[in-house]
Parts: sequence; C-alpha cells; structure tokens
Amino acid sequence: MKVRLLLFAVLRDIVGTDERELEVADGSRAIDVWNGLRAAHPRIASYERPPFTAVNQDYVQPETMLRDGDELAFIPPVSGG
Amino acid sequence: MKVRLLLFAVLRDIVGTDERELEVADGSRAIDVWNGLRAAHPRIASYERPPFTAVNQDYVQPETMLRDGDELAFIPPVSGG
Amino acid sequence: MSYLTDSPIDQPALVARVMRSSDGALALFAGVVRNHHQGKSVESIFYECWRPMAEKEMAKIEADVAAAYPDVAIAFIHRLGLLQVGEASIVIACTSPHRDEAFAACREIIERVKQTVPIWKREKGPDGEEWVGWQGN
Amino acid sequence: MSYLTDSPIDQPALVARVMRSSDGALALFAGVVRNHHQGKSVESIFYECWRPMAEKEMAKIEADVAAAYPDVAIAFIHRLGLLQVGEASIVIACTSPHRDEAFAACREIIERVKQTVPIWKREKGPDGEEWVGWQGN
Repeated sequence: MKVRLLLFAVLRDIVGTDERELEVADGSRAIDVWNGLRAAHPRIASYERPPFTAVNQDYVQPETMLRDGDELAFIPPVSGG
Repeated sequence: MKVRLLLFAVLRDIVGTDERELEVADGSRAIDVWNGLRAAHPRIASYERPPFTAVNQDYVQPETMLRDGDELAFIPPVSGG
Repeated sequence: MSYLTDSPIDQPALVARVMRSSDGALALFAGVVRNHHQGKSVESIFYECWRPMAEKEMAKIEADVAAAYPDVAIAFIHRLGLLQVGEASIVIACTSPHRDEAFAACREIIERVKQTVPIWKREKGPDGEEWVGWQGN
Repeated sequence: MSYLTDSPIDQPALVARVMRSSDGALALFAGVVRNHHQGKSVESIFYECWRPMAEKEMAKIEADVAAAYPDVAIAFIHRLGLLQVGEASIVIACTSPHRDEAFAACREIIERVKQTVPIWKREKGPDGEEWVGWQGN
C-alpha cells in the first residue's frame, strides 16, 4: 500500500526531503517507517521513537497502524509562540 | 491644634464637604475625628471605624495620634482599575 | 511620568515605553467600562481620584512589583473623568525576556491597584447615578 | 478566519474582533522576537509552519479554551516567515466581563500553542542559522 510521508523543519533538513511517496507492506506501523529513516540517517539513528507523529493531521502514537493513502508526518518538537 | 480633613467620593457626598480645617484637642486620634462625623451624619453613624484612613497620604490605623498640621483623609473603599 | 490621565489611554505609546529588544513577552491588561454591573445596566462611569495619594500608591506598586520581578519592564496608567462603555479605564503593560514574569507582574499590578489606589467610580445607568461599592447606610 | 498570517500582526484589529460592550477586561499576550536565546545573540527568526495541521490544532485550542471559559471572547494569530527582533510572532487577545477568566484563557492559549502547534523556528545570529530545540544528534 502507499502512504505519503511529510517531514518538516530540522527533520526535513536531516532526511533531505519534505515529502515522499512510500510503498509500505500491509500491516506497517508509523514506527516502521521511522525505523527505515533511522537506518539511513545517522543524526536520528539513536532515536528509537520519533519526536512526534501525525497521521492525517492528528497526533498519534508511533505504533499506529497505517492504511493505504495515509498522510504520515514526523514532527520535530514544536517551537512556535 | 489644627488638622486638615479631606473627604472623597461617597463620603464627601454624605458629609457634604470635601475639605475642612478642624481644631482638635492635643492627643486626638483619627478615630476621634471619625466619631465626630458619625455623630452628625446618620448614614455613617453605624460604622465604628472608617473604611480607610490616611494621614499625610499614607494609609494608617484609625487609632493613629494626630499632630498639628496633619492632613487626615477618610477614604471609602476604592473601586478603581 | 504620571500614572494618571484625563485623556483616552494611548495603548501603543504605553507599550512602546516598556518594549526592549531583550523582551520576548508582552503581557497587557486593560480594564474597560462594561455595559452592566451586578445586574444593572451601565451607560458611563465617572472616575474620581485623590491624585497626589494615587500617584504615590501607584509609584509604590510599581517599585514593589519591579523589585519582585527584576526582569520586567512596567508601565501603567489610569484614566479619570467620564468614560463611556468600551473605553479603557486602566492599561497595564509588562514586558520581560520570558512570559511567566510578564504575566505575573501584570496580574499583581491590577490586583494591587484595585486594593489601594484612591480612585472611586460613580456609575450612570438608565435609573440614575450611584457610587459603586460602599455607600454608608 | 485563519490563525496564521505572513504579514505583521494588526493588534488593534485583533482586539476589535473580541471586544464586546459587556466586557470589562482585556488580557493580551504578545510573543516577540528577542535579541538573545540561551546566551546567544539573535538577529532574526524564521518561522516555518505546517499550515493545515497548525490551523486544525489552533482551532482545537480555541474550542477547548472557549468551552473551559464560556464568558471569554478569544482571538489569536501566529505570524510566519522571517521576523526581526522586536516583531510579534503571536498575539492573543481575550476579553471577558471579569478579569480572572480573561487572564486564565490567555495564559492557557499560549501554553497550548507552544505544546502542539506545528511551528518551528530557525534562529539567525552572528554565527549563522540554526533550528531551535531538538536537532537530532
């Protein structure tokens, strides 16, 4: 199935992309996608969990199961205000 | 000795004067002046103590002794802000 | 600088007095004449003041709050005379590098003004005028 | 009405949106770019935002705070893009018949914005630019 991955701010800079279509196995969870990123990017390799995770613009736990067409975002700690 | 009595807002309206020179006996306290006002003005007769008392623009207890030349004010509860 | 004015309060000018380039937070409070009080309709409020003592009390408040929150810059002003519904009677502006102290200082100033500054209001409504609060018997 | 803007925040317009004739209190907070952060000099801050989710989170905050303080009228807006020292990044205006709720609502909004709204800042100083806070390893 397909999910759209969004990355912002420092995470986008680390991974080098702001948006990516991913083909993931049925039954994949958000954390599985994160683990894929960790394997490729040393600056986040030591983070077993992403700072924040959103699916379809709602904060969720990284163990959330993904569904086809989901919009998955990994979000650095926010610093607005 | 002489003191200057100041009254404000509702107290001025009740007593009918905003400022008055008073001749008081040596050893008089602020509360003695208040008791004089109470005797003459039914709307404050039941108040054994003035709402607030200031001598020379500082809040004081009504038992404060007066000195010649003092500026004595009886102050209704404030309602600014 | 006086803490009292007979004119509409210039809020941007008040804020400009406290804003420093090291400040990350502005907490501002405005007291405004509202159209009701304890169930009664209000059209306007007249603010009477004992000016010399009010200036003294407000200076004391500023000094105390500045001592309690040394990083906060403080400006506040109370308007006197006749105010219509919607007009500000007091504006307090506090700035600080961080927001906690700015909020706390702003709050403390309005509480203390309401406790000790010799200002009294007389409300005017459809049924006439009356001093607010204590009125004797 | 959007909670986000790319232009300088019009504070009087924001206040005008919440001011009702029944309000006796306005509590306003502004977050401002300051010239320092954790001991470092700051010249400007770039605010990046994930707009659709930020709008959603801010609407959630407004709804929750409005439910907690039903007498309070609420308006707040966050600015995005490049801001210089002294410019406001966020302004929150809360009005209410009485001041307690206006202060409390204003405070709660800024705390919640800082916790959940997807906005990130990149500070620029004499030594270059850097994202604030978490940066990976």
